[in-house]
Amino acid sequence: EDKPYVAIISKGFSHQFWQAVKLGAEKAATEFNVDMTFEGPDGEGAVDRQLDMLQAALAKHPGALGIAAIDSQATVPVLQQYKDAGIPVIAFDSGVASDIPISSASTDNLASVALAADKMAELIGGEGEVAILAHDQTSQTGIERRDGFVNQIKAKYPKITIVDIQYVAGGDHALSADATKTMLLAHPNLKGIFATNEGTAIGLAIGKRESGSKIVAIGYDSGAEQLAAIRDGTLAGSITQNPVGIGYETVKAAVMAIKGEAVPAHIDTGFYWYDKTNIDDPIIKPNLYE
Amino acid sequence: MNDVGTVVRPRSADSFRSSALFQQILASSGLIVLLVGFSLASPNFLQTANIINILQATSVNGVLAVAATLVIISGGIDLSVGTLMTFCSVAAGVFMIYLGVPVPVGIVGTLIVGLAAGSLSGTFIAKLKIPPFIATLGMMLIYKGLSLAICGAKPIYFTNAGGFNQFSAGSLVSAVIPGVPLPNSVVVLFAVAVTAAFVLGRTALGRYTFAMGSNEEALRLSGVNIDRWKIAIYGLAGAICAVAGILIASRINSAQPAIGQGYELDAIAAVVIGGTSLSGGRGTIVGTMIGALIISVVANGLRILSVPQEWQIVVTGSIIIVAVYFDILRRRGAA
Amino acid sequence: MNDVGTVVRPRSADSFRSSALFQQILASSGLIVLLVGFSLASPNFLQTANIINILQATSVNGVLAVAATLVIISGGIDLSVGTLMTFCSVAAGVFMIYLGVPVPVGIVGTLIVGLAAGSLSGTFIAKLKIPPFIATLGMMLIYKGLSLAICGAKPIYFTNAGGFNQFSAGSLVSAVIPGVPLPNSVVVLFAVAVTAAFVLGRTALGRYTFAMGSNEEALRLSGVNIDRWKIAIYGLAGAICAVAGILIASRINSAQPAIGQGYELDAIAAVVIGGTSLSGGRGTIVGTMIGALIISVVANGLRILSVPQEWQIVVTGSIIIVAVYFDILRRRGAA
Amino acid sequence: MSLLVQMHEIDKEFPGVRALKRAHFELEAGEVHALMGENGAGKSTLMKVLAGVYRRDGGLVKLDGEPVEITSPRQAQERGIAIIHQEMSLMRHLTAAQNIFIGREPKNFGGLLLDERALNAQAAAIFAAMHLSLDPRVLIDNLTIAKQQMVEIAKALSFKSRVLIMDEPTAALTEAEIHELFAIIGRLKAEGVGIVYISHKMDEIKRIADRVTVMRDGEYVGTVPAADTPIEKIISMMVGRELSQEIASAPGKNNAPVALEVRGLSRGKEIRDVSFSVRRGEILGLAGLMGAGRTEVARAIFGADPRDAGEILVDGKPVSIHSPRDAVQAGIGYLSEDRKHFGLATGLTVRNNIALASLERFSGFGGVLREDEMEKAARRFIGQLSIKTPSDLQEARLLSGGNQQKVVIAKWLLRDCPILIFDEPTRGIDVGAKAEIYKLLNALAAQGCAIIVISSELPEILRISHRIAVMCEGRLTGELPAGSSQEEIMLLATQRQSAVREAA
Ligand SMILES: Nc1ncnc2c1ncn2[C@@H]1O[C@H](COP(=O)(O)OP(=O)(O)OP(=O)(O)O)[C@@H](O)[C@H]1O
Ligand SMILES: Nc1ncnc2c1ncn2[C@@H]1O[C@H](COP(=O)(O)OP(=O)(O)OP(=O)(O)O)[C@@H](O)[C@H]1O
Ligand SMILES: [Mg+2]
Ligand SMILES: [Mg+2]
Repeated sequence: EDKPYVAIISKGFSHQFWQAVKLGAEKAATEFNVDMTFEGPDGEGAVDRQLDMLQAALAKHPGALGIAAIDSQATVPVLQQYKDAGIPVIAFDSGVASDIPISSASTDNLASVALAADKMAELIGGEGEVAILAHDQTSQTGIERRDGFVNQIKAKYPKITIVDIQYVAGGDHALSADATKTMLLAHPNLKGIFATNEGTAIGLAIGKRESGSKIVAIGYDSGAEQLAAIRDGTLAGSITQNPVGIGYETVKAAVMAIKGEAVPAHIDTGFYWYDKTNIDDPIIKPNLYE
Repeated sequence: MNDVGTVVRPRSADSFRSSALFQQILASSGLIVLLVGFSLASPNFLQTANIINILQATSVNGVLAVAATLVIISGGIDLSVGTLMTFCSVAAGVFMIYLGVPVPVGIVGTLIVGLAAGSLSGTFIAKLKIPPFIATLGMMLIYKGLSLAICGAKPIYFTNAGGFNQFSAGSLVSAVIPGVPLPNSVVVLFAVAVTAAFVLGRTALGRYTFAMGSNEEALRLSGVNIDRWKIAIYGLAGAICAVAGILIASRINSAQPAIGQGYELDAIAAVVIGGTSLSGGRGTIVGTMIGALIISVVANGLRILSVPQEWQIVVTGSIIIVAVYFDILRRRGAA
Repeated sequence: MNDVGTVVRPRSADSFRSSALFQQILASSGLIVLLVGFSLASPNFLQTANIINILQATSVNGVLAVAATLVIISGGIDLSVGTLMTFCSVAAGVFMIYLGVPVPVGIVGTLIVGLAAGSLSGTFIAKLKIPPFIATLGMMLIYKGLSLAICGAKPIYFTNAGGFNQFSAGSLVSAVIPGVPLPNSVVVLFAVAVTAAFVLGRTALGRYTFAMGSNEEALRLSGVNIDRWKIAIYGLAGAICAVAGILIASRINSAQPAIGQGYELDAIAAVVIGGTSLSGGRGTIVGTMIGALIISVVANGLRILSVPQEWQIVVTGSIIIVAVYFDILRRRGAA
Repeated sequence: MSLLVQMHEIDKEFPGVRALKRAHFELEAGEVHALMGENGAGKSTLMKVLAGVYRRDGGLVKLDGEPVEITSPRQAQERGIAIIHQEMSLMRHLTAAQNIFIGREPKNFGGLLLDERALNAQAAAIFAAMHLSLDPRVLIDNLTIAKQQMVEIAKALSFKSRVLIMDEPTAALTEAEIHELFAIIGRLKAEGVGIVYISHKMDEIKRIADRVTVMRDGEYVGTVPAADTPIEKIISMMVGRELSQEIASAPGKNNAPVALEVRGLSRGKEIRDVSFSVRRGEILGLAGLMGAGRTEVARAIFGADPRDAGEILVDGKPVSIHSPRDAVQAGIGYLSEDRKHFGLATGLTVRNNIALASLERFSGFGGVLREDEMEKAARRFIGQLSIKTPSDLQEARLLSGGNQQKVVIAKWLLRDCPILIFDEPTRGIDVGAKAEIYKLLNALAAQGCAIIVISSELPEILRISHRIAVMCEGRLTGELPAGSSQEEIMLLATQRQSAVREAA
């Protein structure tokens, strides 16, 4: 049977964030009855591997493409081939440095972490030392989540100093826990730590637990373990984008494009601060994944 | 001739030491230098809490390194230790959560899975004569894919497996000696290392491991059933990886299908820094332990000093080279 | 004695073949099986466009595998090929963008950087007697860290380096033979492979590479200056990694400091699938090329068939094992 | 005659061993100077010092009366010193020709490329001069040790050097080849080349040596003219005592039950329908030229190589042997002719090597080994075979060639199989130890062991065998009783004479 075929190529594969996006994409795929494949280079940052995937997908003549470009420029030439082949391209999670994508479903990473910075400031009383546990030093997501936080603190909270930024490749849970405990010892006056993705957030929670520290811990994304840590107060709260929503909207937009319907140029999938108090709130809940 | 014999016996005795006991002291000298250096560089380094962090951070890699040591001494190599660890933690999840078996049973089951998996690699290598590098490279990917497939690329949480997370994070030691919150994972590492050292040093399996690494054909022509012992070695290594899988799963209280790849390099690095030769036939567990410690001390120390990430990587690389060079110099001195 | 001579001649003759020409046909049989299989499985597989995709996807790994082949035949191993490639692409960026030198000069500069870097590893191994595994593991990390440090963890874009991206993506071939848009990167791979095969087969460097891998001590006793040649081998390998760095940089039109790690495994896998023994002394470039093709054909084919990614990993692992087993069986048959 | 080489008071110490103690040696142009001594006396070490392989700790080396420092093999070559190493030092994956000219390859295109054609031509020329028919393009891997030994010799000759050191060049050779080698040595002598000749074969010394220098425990004992010094004198200089009168081999037991019987053993060209049997307490000598297929037969019986056809019976009962394991279980032990590759785990200690085939015996509950018993056993054999090693914990690779061989023998003695196959058991072993081993073989036979001895040294075969089986080109060409003559054996060994070219 020749159902329309939508190829989704993300920045990563096995990390929970991308698995959540995949979840949403699958949901939409079944809902609109299309074939859908979801892949991404294992270990973010492998630009050339992503190009190989794009070209392989092109050989399958998809009806539409959803792409989360690892490097917004490097992908342009291949995307041009899609355009020439008349295949509509939808960007998600982060943009592409060209006008080829007819639509982009993403959230404003910078704004979302600015919110995290505000919450951090509020919870530590507007002054003192804080640190960042980042999951990636080079990927756009990683950079934006770090810089958004740093800039907001610098801009609005002169009494708060960021004393340390540690990276844990891909946010490996155990390694993040080790890094957390090390930072706590290296900076005895530390008042808070912000972790930039699910893996680092869970590591942050474990490290805090294991070292019996009382600092303010703020995470990002969700996942069952992080939700548990927020419920039991180990994490003060987290920012969630709506990865499931991103995946869903991307496929939806792709289907509309295939059908030739008009597609909104930008779909903002939004972000939220959630903590003990609002974790079960009907507005928040759909934005969280287990 | 006698005179030569008598003249020489004492000397040879220490030439023997230099090949085993000595090596350890030598390797450890590198470790000591690092410890002293970091202690001077930062007051926060040499605290009980931090030392315990280092030990805990060593436990998983240490256990994997023990597994790698066995295989490497036998003249092989195992690239699958990392993802096999992951595969075993997923297996633990399947047992304890999906099937809901009690924790002890689940642990035994996991060990059996590791044993079986290792034996499978061993069979490929012994029976089908596939080079260890290839066999274990293939298995590395297979375990990785299977781990993702089995749990639908989502972690399995042990929230309902009563007290499983205590297995690693809890501290029986502090119960015995108050004030020493040494996590169980460290105790487990110690137990694994001691057992492995015993097997290597005192049992036939250990002796065959060394002989195999030294001259496999000669061993075969001595009427020894190479295949059986080789499979046993890889099987044992697999079981040890299962221990690592249990440790990490219980520490992060979940089976994370995505982790594991890359761990094999740390493990092998620990082995070689510890003075075990990749060409097989020589090596010690103590050396491996020191190697593993060197790796985590460097990681911890550089973080304590808040060295920028990229420079942490550079320094780690340099230290691996320097540590081994150190070892070589001292050994040459001893010889 | 005549008779023995004659007894041996035929044997040796084809045992010679089986070590070179044969091996290639054998290894390729696996490749052919895969090609046929995928072509039957999906109409999308066997299109010019897709074949060209496969070749292009092979080019970088292929070039790295050639570098790895040289080192492995000499009895060593090089884990740093991946990050050295990255380091060289960053170097290219520094030359062409930061310093704004013209493209050709920048390329030469990059090659020199690769040569120097490789020679450095070679020096550690030859002069300081550091085991290749350790020396190159350390360098792997050092290159990685330096790449990040040099370009502040941000990619360097070649947008202002006129026509640099044509270097890889463009197609001189199509200019000559219209309708065959074979990207230059593939031509470069071919050129590198031919050169390397030539060096191995026809020059003293090549001869000593095999001799070293076969019996280094014997070569030393023959009065050959091992160190100098070893450094040359690693240096050449480094220069070849620089070519890979230029290819990938020009393909993605940027120097990405984060990539590279993990590439070494693919490269080494290609070498071993190609029938080169990790114990040194034996191996062919053609075999390596076939190995590299097998790897990218599998990757591409499984994507074309829309196999779920976790199963892609499993199948890749299995195929690596099976391909090598195939090779072993056939060679046993030939012997 | 002018003095080529003078070595004075040479000292050399290895960890745990003083290999050389103020050793002396001198060599004149155009002489063949035999260097004799027990295993581990320091012969190889002394020559390695001269050849720039080892650096001496003390002493003085003069070339043409001039003091020289030879610090690398390359320098030795440049000064016209070539050496044939005792331990095969060839590159398995290279061809014979490539090995011979390694480091000195003929080049073309302005020294840019290797000239393979010239390489093979020159190698072929050397082979021809040696009356050796061998394809220069054969991979060393595919050659028997004998052939490899000839390649080593060819390599040494190719240097056209003034000093040629031969460290047990004939250890793996057969009469025909030895004859050829001596012819070559004769020619070199005439050209004024000085030749150092190390060997444990006494008869050879008489045949070619002009002078004999004897070493013991790394020390210089003395130098005597070869012609008018009785062998006994030389031997006593070597061992430092009169050697006990050799016991004649015990009479064979023709009535004892058959322990091992082989029926119609065949594989390809190497083994063609070989059948024979050995009785308990009998020593069967297996004679033949190199390449006769004796090793192949032995390996096939032992299950080390596959076989196309053939039945093996132990004590009259057929046994299925598919691996060495099966063979050992069935009570068959095999001592390989190639100790380096098939005998020793060189990285392991002497003790572990001796125990290697018998670990089950020493392992108790949970496979835990009883080291004390292993040590006892090891020490027993170190004494019995007078293996020269600082301790049973010395790594096997650090032992001298002959002592390594003894360790392998000890391994099989410890395993005490009722049926033992010894392939070249005395290769590279000194007279004293040889006598020990002969005694041992007799003792074993007396205890009722069935023994097969493969040897290329006819005197040895004749001396120890109760019965002699002769092979040629994979066939068993005949059996002879003890006390037959060398001529009778050679006749059987060279049936289809036409194939063998007599050396010039
Ligand atoms: N590299 C080494 N390291 C330690 N000891 C060594 C080394 N080489 C030789 N020896 C020791 O030096 C002594 C002399 O060895 P050498 O090989 O010269 O004896 P040899 O006279 O050649 O004996 P053989 O006739 O058995 O070859 C022996 O005791 C041997 O164990
Ligand atoms: N590794 C090998 N590769 C190729 N041919 C071999 C090999 N080993 C033996 N042969 C050949 O097989 C035949 C038997 O060789 P083998 O060594 O068994 O003879 P042998 O009677 O044992 O002689 P010796 O034991 O004196 O060397 C000969 O033709 C020999 O050339
Ligand atoms: Mg010797
Ligand atoms: Mg033989």
